[in-house]
Parts: sequence; C-alpha cells; structure tokens
Amino acid sequence: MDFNDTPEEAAYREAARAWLKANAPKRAGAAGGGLADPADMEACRAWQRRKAEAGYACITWPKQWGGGGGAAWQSVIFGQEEARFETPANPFQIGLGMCVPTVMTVGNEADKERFVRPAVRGEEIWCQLFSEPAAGSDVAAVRTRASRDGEDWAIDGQKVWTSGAHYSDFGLLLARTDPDVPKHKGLTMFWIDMKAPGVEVRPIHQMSGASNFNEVYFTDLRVKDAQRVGAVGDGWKTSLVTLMNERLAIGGTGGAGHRTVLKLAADIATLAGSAVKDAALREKIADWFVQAEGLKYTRYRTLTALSRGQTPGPESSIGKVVSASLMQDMANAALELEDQFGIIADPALAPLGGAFQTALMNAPGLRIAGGTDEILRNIIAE
Amino acid sequence: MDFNDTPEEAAYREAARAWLKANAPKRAGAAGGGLADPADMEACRAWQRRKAEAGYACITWPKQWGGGGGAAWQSVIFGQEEARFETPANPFQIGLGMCVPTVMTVGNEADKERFVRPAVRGEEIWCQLFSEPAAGSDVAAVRTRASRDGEDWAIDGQKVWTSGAHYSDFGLLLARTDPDVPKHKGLTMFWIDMKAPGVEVRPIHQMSGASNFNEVYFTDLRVKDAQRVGAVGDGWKTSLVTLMNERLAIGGTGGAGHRTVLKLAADIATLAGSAVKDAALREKIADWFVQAEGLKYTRYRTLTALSRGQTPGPESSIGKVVSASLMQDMANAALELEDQFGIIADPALAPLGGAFQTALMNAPGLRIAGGTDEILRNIIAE
Amino acid sequence: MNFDFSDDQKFLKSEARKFLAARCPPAAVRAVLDDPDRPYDRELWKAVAAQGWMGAAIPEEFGGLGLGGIELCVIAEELGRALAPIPFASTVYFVAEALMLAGSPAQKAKWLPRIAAGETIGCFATVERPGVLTDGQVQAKVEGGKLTGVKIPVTDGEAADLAVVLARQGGRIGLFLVELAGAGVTREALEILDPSRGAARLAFAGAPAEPLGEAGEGMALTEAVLNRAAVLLAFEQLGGADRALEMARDYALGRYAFGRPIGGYQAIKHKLADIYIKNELARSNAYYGAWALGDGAAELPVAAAAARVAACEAFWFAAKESLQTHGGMGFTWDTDCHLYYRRAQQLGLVAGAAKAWKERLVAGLERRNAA
Amino acid sequence: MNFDFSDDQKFLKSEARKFLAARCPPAAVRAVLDDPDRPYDRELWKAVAAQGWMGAAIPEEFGGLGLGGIELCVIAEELGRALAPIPFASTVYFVAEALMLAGSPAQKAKWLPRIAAGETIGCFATVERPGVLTDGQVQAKVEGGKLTGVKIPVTDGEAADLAVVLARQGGRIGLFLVELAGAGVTREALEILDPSRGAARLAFAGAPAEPLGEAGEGMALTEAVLNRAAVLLAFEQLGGADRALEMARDYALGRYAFGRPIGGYQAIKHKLADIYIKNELARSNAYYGAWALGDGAAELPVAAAAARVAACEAFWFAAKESLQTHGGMGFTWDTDCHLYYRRAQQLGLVAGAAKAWKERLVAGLERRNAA
Repeated sequence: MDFNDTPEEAAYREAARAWLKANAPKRAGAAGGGLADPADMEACRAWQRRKAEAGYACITWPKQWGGGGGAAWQSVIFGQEEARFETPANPFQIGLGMCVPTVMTVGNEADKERFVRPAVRGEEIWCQLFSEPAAGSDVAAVRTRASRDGEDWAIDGQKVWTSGAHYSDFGLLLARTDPDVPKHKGLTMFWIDMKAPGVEVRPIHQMSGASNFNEVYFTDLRVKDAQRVGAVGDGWKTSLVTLMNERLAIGGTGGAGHRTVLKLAADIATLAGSAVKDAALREKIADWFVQAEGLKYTRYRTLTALSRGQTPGPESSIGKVVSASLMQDMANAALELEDQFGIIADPALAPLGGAFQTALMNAPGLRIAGGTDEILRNIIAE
Repeated sequence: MDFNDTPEEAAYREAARAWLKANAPKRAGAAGGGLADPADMEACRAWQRRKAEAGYACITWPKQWGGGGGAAWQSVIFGQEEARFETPANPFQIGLGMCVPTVMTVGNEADKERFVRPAVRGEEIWCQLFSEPAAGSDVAAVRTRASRDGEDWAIDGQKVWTSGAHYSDFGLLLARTDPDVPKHKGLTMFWIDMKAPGVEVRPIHQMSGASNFNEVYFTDLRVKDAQRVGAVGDGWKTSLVTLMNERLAIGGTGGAGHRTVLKLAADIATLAGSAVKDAALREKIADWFVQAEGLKYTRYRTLTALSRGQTPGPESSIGKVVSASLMQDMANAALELEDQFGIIADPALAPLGGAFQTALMNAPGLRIAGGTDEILRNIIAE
Repeated sequence: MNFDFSDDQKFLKSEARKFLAARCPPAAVRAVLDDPDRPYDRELWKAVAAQGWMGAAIPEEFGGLGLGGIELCVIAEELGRALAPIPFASTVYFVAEALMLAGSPAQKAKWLPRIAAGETIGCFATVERPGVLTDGQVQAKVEGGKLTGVKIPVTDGEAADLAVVLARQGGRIGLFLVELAGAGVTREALEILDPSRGAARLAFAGAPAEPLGEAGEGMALTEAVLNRAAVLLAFEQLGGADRALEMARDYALGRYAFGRPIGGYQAIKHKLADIYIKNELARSNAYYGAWALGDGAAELPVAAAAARVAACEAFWFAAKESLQTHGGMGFTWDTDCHLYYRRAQQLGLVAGAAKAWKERLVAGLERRNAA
Repeated sequence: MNFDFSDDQKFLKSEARKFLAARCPPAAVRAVLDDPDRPYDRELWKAVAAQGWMGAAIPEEFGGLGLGGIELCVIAEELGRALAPIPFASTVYFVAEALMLAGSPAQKAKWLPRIAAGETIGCFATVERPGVLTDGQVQAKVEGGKLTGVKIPVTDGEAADLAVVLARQGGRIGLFLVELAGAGVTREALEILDPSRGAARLAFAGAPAEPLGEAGEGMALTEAVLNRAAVLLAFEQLGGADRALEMARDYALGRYAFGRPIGGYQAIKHKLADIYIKNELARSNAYYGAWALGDGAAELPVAAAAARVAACEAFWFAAKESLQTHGGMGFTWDTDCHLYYRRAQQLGLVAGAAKAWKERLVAGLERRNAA
C-alpha cells in the first residue's frame, strides 16, 4: 500500500507533466451543450490526435493499433496529471471505453484493423445503441429487429438515450435476430455506419436545456453480415462485455465539489453568523468529503487490481450510485445556503457562476443515465 | 379544522382531569421488564378496573359489555389527559386492541358474553398467536396444525414473538386446519386457554436483557369446536381484521424525545462550544420535531376520520415505520453528543439516567415487532 | 377537536381542483416556461380573480370574501398541485397579508379591494444578496420619502404593480409601499431555476415610498408575514408533492421491465411509500399550521416553521424521486417531472430555505420550554 | 502507486483469520459478555501474545516484530471481525503508540518489551465527563509526582497494569504514566453498552505519576495518539462491518418468506447493497489512512479523520441494518446481531464520536486549503 511514486513512476509523471504544459490547449467549450459548435468538436479531435501522436491516448493499448503500449499505472498517472489542466471535452469516451474494446474482444481481424486506430486518433467517434423505449434498463427486452435478407441484414426499430449519436460516425447496435427464443437468447451485435441511409438521429431535449442524448430510428437499414460483432445469438453475452467496460469507464462526476461549497460558505450569512462556521454545514462537508475520497480510492483499488491482471470486484460499480446522489445533495445544500437568492440561475449573477444551479439540473440525468441507482444496486447485490 | 375544545369537549376534559387527579396511582414498575414482578401486574389490573368502573376503559364500547358507551372524541381526550400522568403499564392493549375486537366482530354470542367484560375490567389478559418461526412476517405460511378429533380439535405446533404470553389468560390462535388447499385458504382461528395442558410458554431473552416476548409450544392441546372464532377456513380473513385493529392500536413509541436531547445538549461541550448552540444538532432536533409532531397530528387525523364513521386511509400505518427509526437515530445522535462517556450504560452514572442508552437497545425490537419497516412499506404502497 | 377540513372547505377544494384542471393544464404552465417574455399567465390570473380567490381571506368590507385562513390554504393546495403560473403567492400570501397586518385604514382601503379584484399584483422585496435575510443585508434606504437601493431577487417583480420593500430610514428598518409604475424604478427580468414563475431585479433611484407599519418594525413585520406565508406555501408544496407522487405511481404501474410493471418491484414500491410517508407528515404539520393561522394562535411561529420544514423536505423528495422513478423519460424536457423539480426548488427557497426555518423552529422551542 | 496489501500482508491476514476463527468464536465473546467478573478473555490474550501481535509495530530492539503500521491494520481488521474480547486496542493502538511517540529511551526500554510480550496491559485515561474532550474537561492534577483526580470511563481500566493519564501540572496539561497496581489507585468496573469489553472508573489519590513527553504537550500528544488509533480502529470497524454484512446476506439467502428467500426481495437486496457501498467507501478511506499511518505522511490528520468518520458510519449502519434484516431473530439475546450492534457503538465512541471527527476533518481541510 503505497501512494508515493516509485522512481520510475516519478519519472513518467514528470515527463507527462512537462508534455502537458507544452501541449495542453485551453479548454474549448463545455461538453454539457452536446458539442453543438463545430469549433468545440474540432478542438476535441485535435487534442485527441495530439495525445495519440505522443503515445498518451489509450496508453495501455498496443502500439500497432495506435495505443501507447504502456502499463495501467502509466494510464493512471497521465489521467491524474491531465486532470490538472482544463482540456477539451471527451466525446471519444464511449467509443474508446466501451465500443472499440468490444470490437477488440469479440470482433474479427478486419474490423480491428479498420476501426481501432482511427478511434484512438479521434478521427472517428462511436456511440452505443442498446437502450430502447420499451426496454428501459432491461437490455434483454430489445425489440429492434435485424432480419436476414440473403447474406445481409435489414434493420428496423428504435433506440433511445443514445449519448453522442448526433456526432458519431459509427454505432454498436444490439438487435433481435430471433424472436422465437427466450428473450436474452435471440440477440446479435452489429456495428453500423451512423451516416448510412435508414438511420435517423433525433436529439432529446433534456430538462437542463441541453441535448446530449438522442433517439435513433432505423428504417430498412442495410447491414452486411461482415458487420456482425460476435456470433449470431451471442448479442446478450457480448453486451455484458461492453457494459462491464462501461462501468470501469465511468469516472468521477466532475462539477462543483466540497471545496466549492466551502468557498461559497465563506461569503454567506446564516441566522447564527457565517456559514463557514455553521456546524450543520461542516458536518455535511465532512460526509461529502468522505464519500468523494472513498470513491477516488475505490477507483485506485480497481486500478491496482487491473494492473495486477486481476478482475475487479463489485466495488467498481459503486461510483455512479454514490456520486450522482452526492452531486444532487450538495447542490441542494448549496442552494439552501444561498437562501432566497438561490433561485437565480443566471451565471452572471448567481454565486460561483451558478455552478450549483447547473449541478442541480444535471444531477437527475446523472442518476438515471447508464443504469438507474436501482439497477446498479441490483448489480451490486448479485 | 379546530384544535380548541368545544364547550362539550372542554367539560368532558375537565371532568376527566379531575377524576384522574383523584384516582391515578403512582406508576408502578416498568413495562420493559416483561412485568415480571407480581406487584407490578397487580397495579396494572387495579388501574384498569378503576377506569372500567368509572366508564373510562374502552370508552367507545357499549355499556352492556363494560365499556363507556361514549364517543371517539371522548376516548381521544381521555387519552391525552391520561398521558399527563405516570400511570401503570398497559398489558391489556393487545387483548383490548386486537383480540377481543376480533371476538366481537366474528365471534359467537356466547364468547362475547363470556370474554368482553372481564377483559375490559383487566381481569383477563389476552395474547395474539399468529407469528411462527418459519413464517416470520408471512402470516399465511402458518404451520401450526389443528386436526379434527371428533367434535374437538387437537393442536400441535409452535408460535413465536408472542408478546405477553407469559402473563396471558387467553390467546387468539391462527392454525392450519386444511394442509391441502393453497396456503392462505386452509387457516382457522381459535381462542385458547393459555393455562390448559398442552401449552408451554418459554420467554425469549432479548438483546436489551428483558423478556417481553415468548415462544409458545402446543403439544396435543385439546380445543372444543365452540372455541372456533369465525368459520373453518376463514382464519386468514379473520386475521386481517385483527391486524387492521393492531395498526390502529400501536401508538407513539414513548421514550426519550427531542426535549430530552435539548436538555442533554445544555450540559455538554462540543469542539466548537456548547452543544445547545451546535447548528448540526439544532437542525436534527428540528427534523425530529417535525416527524414527531407530524405523527401526532396524523394520529389526530385518523381519529377525526374514525369519529366521523369513516375508514382511515393508509396514513394510519406510518406511525411505527417513522417512530422506530426516529428513536434509533435520536439515541445514536445523543450518544454522539456524550462522546466517549456515551458507552456508560449504568443509569446511576449515564446522563439523564441512561435514557438514550436504553432507547438505543430497545429501538431494534421496535423496528421489527409488529411488522418490519419493510413489510409496513409494502402495506403502505398497496 | 376536529382535525380535518369542513364539508364546505372540501367542496371548495373539489371545485378548485376542477376549475384548475380545466384552466391550468400542464400546457398552460409550459406556455409560461417556454416564453421568456411571459412572466405569468394573464388569462388564468383573470379567471382566478373572477373566482374571488385573491380576496378569499380579505374581509368583506375591503371587497374580499371574508373567509378564513384555512379556506386560503385549501386554494393554495390546489394552486400548488396545478403549478399555477401566476403571481398569487406574492400578491396574496405576502402583500395582502402585510397590508392586513400593518396597513393603515387608508392603505387597506386603497389596496385590498384592488388586490381582491385581481387588479393589483404585488411583490415582496426584501432580499439584496445571497444568504439568510438579516439586518445587515438591508442596504436600501428611504430619505425624504424616496427609496434608493437594489432588491434581488424579487419574485413576481416584473409583473407587480405594488411592492412591499424592506429598507432603512434614519437607521431604523421598516416596510414601505412602492408603486412600481412610478418614477425611479428600473426592473430587469432574471433567469431563474423555475421559468414557469417570474422574478426580477428591482433598482430604485428615488422612487416614492410610504411607510407600511411602524418605523423600526420592519424585521418583525417581515417575520410575521413570513410565518403566515410559510403556512400557505406549505399547502402549495403539499399539492405539488402529492401530484408528483401520483405521477410516479401512474408511471410505475404502466411501465414494464423484466416482464412486470416496475411498480411491482419493491425498490419502486418502497420509494413510493417513502414519498407517501413524507407527504403525510408534511400534511399533518401543515394542518396544524393552518389551524394556528386561522385561529391566530400564539403557536403560529413554531407551527409555521414546522409546516415549512416538513413541506420543503416533502416536495423536494417527492419531486426528485418521482423524476427518478420515470427513468430516462424523467429528465427530458417534454416530460412534466422537471416542472415539479423546478417548482420544488422555487417554493423551497422563496420564503427562505428550510435550513433557516429549522433554526427558527428550535429557537421557538427553546422559548416555549423556557416559558 | 499501489493501493492494496502486499502478498506478505495478505498472508498475515489469512493466517490471522484462521487463528481467530479457532480461538475466538462467538462463544468466546459471549463468555466475556455474560460474566460481569470477566473483563477480558485471558486465554485469547495469551494466545495472541504468542503470535507476537502486540509487538507487530514495535521495533525489534524493544522486543517487537518491527513490522509497519499497515501490518497492524491487517491484524486490527481481523480482531474487529472476530469481536475479540481483549484489551488489544488500549494496549497497542493507544499506550504503545503513545510510548513510541513521546516516551523517553528509558520508558520505551521499560514498557515496550513488556507490551510486546503481552505482560503489560495498558489503558488510555483522558476523559472525565460527557462531551468532547477539551482542555476545560481536564481536572486531574499532578503535584510533586503524585496524581489526584478521577477518569471515567477508561476502556480496559479494570484489566490494565499501566495507564497513560492526561492531567494538569502547574497549569500545563501533560501525559503521565501511572502504574495501576501501586498505591492511591481505586478502580470500579462500569456497566457499559458492550459488556464483551471492559471499562472502569479510575480514582487517583496521590498515585505516583511520571511525565510522558513534554509538559504542556498533553493535548497535542493526545491528538497525535488519537489520529493513529483512529486508523487502527477503523480497520477493526471495517472487519466488524464486513462480518455484519455477511451475516445479513447468509440469513437473507437461507430465510424464506412468501415462498422465496428474503434475499430475493429488492428491499433486502438494496439494503445489502447499501451496506456494501458504505463498507467499501470506508475500506477505501481506511486504506488511505493506513498508508498515511505507515508512511508518517503529513496527511495523517485528515486521512485519519476521514477513515474514522467513514468507519463509524459504516459499522453502525451495517450492524443496525444487519440486525433489521434478521427480523425477529435479530433482537434476541441468542442471535449474534446484538454483539455487533453493541461493538459498533463501543468502537464508534471509544476514540471520540464521528461528530467531533467531522469537525476535525473540516478544520484540517481549511488548513490544507489555506496552505
């Protein structure tokens, strides 16, 4: 158990820090807006490409596919150092965290050759097409139909809650190929071209005003059998590979944390004096700190296990259950401190640029996207 | 909506108060110890008899059966006034709140004649024999067997969590009379003599040290068919009558409340000064107050509905779910205030006679007895 | 003792619900939400005025219906349930109550009939910066009958004709009446968490202001108004919380996952039960507050604080967990969950957050225990 | 960076678990619980001493094993899991740590070998009355090398040979070593929440006392000892919390209601998941505390506070909800749930309650942010 860098780690960290100082761009635009501005997206791609060229993208992946050929600890250290900079948003996370690893695990050689390198370099973006309107959190209830048409497949149906579909080049699709077997047995996975005819993407207008998610409609979309990922009927099993990667990929929630609350409190009055001296607030801050730190170190435990070649346990699933509610509670408490003034959402007028008002409106989505709290508790309990 | 007494209510209240002042005994012994001391039990019986003679026992029941022949509002007012006195424990509550009302609702005339009046006068005490080791909260899973033997029945099996069985004269028993029909259909209700041969009562040693509950074993217990309460096979339906009465009968939890915490806080230091000025504690006290008051007024709403001849809604079930956890949280917070000193359980040394240490050890039983929190949430949700 | 509404009050409640179901469907709320230039629903305001609701608790001599505080609570619950996008609370719970508490005969005679008729919209302008409202926060000043200073945020400040303003005069803090159509008033609409309601920044530069109540009584009067408003707002919150619970239950019963309605799963059932429990506790506290309000009881400060604390907790919990129960639908713009989520925050903050009311509650208990 | 135990540490852990499963079954805990005249399990104490655990973190020159703080954490977790009824924490986490922090060479040479050998039992006597330990609470006095005053409660005060006592001398607060077998010491066993452990009231009337550490450093040294003890106790709590979760899970899987195991119901499943989540967060915080302890890092005060806050919360929640999961069995004397329920309170209070540690944590964060 050691938090200090070994000499080797320290050297890697120093090199990463120097490279970041020389190369990190100013942050361009917020991810929250769905990357609607092309300039924002270009900044994201440019940063990913620069990292890939320096071996800092997909650090643990083989060099032959554009990765860094490095170890898990290098990935952790680079992540820690990158977090100190205000780098662009990361629309590649779903592709590199879930879809492409699935292709790498169960896809054929041609697909790996074709897709891995451009994804690493930020040239192609992926989305994940599992959720459906009638299925919700129950992936096995997928109804989107893939029917044989000679050697090819024809796809009809609808997906929903597809993050980033509006800017994605490819999608990993779960479809029903056999309606006559028990529901989790008749599924098959495909990759699809999101720009192909027969694919229609409709952004979902969220309560926060942004549109990060989409509905995606398929009308007689033609797909070659070569686009199949894994065997026919193995879609459910394959989706578990993807979702396991997802749970590992979802990191902290970002946003305003306990430090920000302390900052807010320093300027605010309560009935009994300054909020920063208010024991009720201080105890809450301690509780939040312990949760946030607990999550951080739980993540380190997961990474330690991975770096030793072990499979992480259920502790790797607790991140989102804890962090989303934490964000909501913290935002609510911060607004309570602002008292009547807290209703103001204008970033120019609200304390700290309206950080907590924004967090309050984003928290519900975070508690739901990627599996509700309830579904994750089931996963943890099993 | 009116909290003030009407002139009629005020007159009744004044008479009740005067009568209580003249007649209420000093409290004799605590109910917590399972009324092991015969003198304690005698004090309980004497007080019940005196109330019955003055028309203050079972105020809403007909006079012909020993009740007060009065209205629900009179019962409420007498209850409020009685609560101001330290009266003896109430071992009659299960009989008068659940068992005897069931006999009154579905029993035959002879049983009503035989049982109601002595129960009202505190001469005979009843217990309820529903729960079994393998059934837990699931009453329909009862296994205790009642077999036909000519005109009579022979009873074999075991009950558990029987409150007051060790001092009860009679018991209301749920037994399986037909094992061949679906499980909630083959049940029948009987009254039994707790002193009859074939009944063995074994007290359960609780974590708090007390023994309020018992295991009750039946070995070839002979019961006349006339002891049947309701039709053969109607036991499940009849038990619902009993349990509905139970939910109405369970009142507040008693024990140390928010006022006691304020009193404790006045004498105690925190890192930041006096506990009574500690905002974290003050906010908790406000939360507890709101819950406790909310329960009190919810009970008034139930009583108002009853006094208008309406059936109360599910709000009448929330009392125990809220109050048991409230008691546990409050005790835990009070011990936190006492800090290292809080481990001392000796009433002579612990602050406020160890009220919170006692509450802490009683709370788990309260959260479980009479249906766990989980079972009550199911009831509320349905 | 009687702890329920009377038959007349129940009739009023059911009529109000029918009226609002027809006049204030979710589409009416969204029309205000989606249009930044619409601070409130004028048609609904007129229709509500025609019902006489603004004057429900205003004496008949001032053009009101002369009903009691409890009748106003009944109306508040239904307005809260419907998320009515009108300046009712500011006008009725705050300004009309302030006038009835502290107004001179002339002030009452001038303004109460106009409020009762729906001709005057009011706003209560006390806050100047983040944090709990304390003496130190009040910088606005009246000199020679002219008001100078800034109030932000002022709920319904954009729509209002008449403001009750907290300000200093000669070192003492008092309440003042200011007509907003007059000179020296600048208003700026604010972007707020719940755009189905309106709020503004009001800047005063020598606006004519007349005292409301005694000089030096400003903080005490504000507290008295807040106590009354807290009970009425608690009923609005209760109405919203009950509706949020209904929405969650209806969704849960109609939605299937893993082959059965999600409402059949204990995780959802127990969540609904938890919402129900908080709502019922809030309802019981609100009823006690209503009695104290209607009866003018000395218990009002503690009863109002308890009603507010319970109602803030209940509506916030119901709104966020109802949204959660809706899953992915819950956080879309087109599902109504976020309307309740926003309104729960709006009502939870508008008369001061629960945190401050908890402190008031315990201080009240200490006074009571000492007495 | 490496955030897990080493293979050697894991081996130590599994050996410790096997050893305690054999030597410290629930029956051993109950034997102390049920007998007021047995303050601890002497046989277990001797067996543990033979393993060398008391000296795990004591340098070899003083008869210890010279392992690190992390190895002691490993042992603590297993002792906590087994609810070991021995004065290990008082002797090792408090007294041995105090000696290593502040002892003179002579004091170390005298006492550490005896502690390592299991010959000396220690206790840490600081508290005199209810509430957080502050300067003002310390009334015990040393004059001319003689101690006068009362300490209550003193965990393991009945069993101990050596006390570290917080007292005033010439107006300054310091720590003192007092041999309890000597003159001027009266002990009285206390009735406590967890009778599987022992505590006493210690009255001193001119008992010989020698200073431990600098005069005037008493509060600072106490805090330093508490920081170290908090991390070690967090591991005991973690061990207890994990065992409580296992008991709940095993019971839920074996218990049937309405035709299926209660563990199949979401209400129970989600309760188990909630316990698991708190336990894992506590584990992660405790690991960080262990690193800070082992490394002597400047982060220790904040890391120790975080470890303690998380561990107190986790063990209390696990103990009470595990008991609840057991239903009616849970609150009987004969089911082991109440042993964990009692121990959760005991460990949650013995080094000061979480409430006070939260304040320490935030004060530490403020210092860190200011730096």
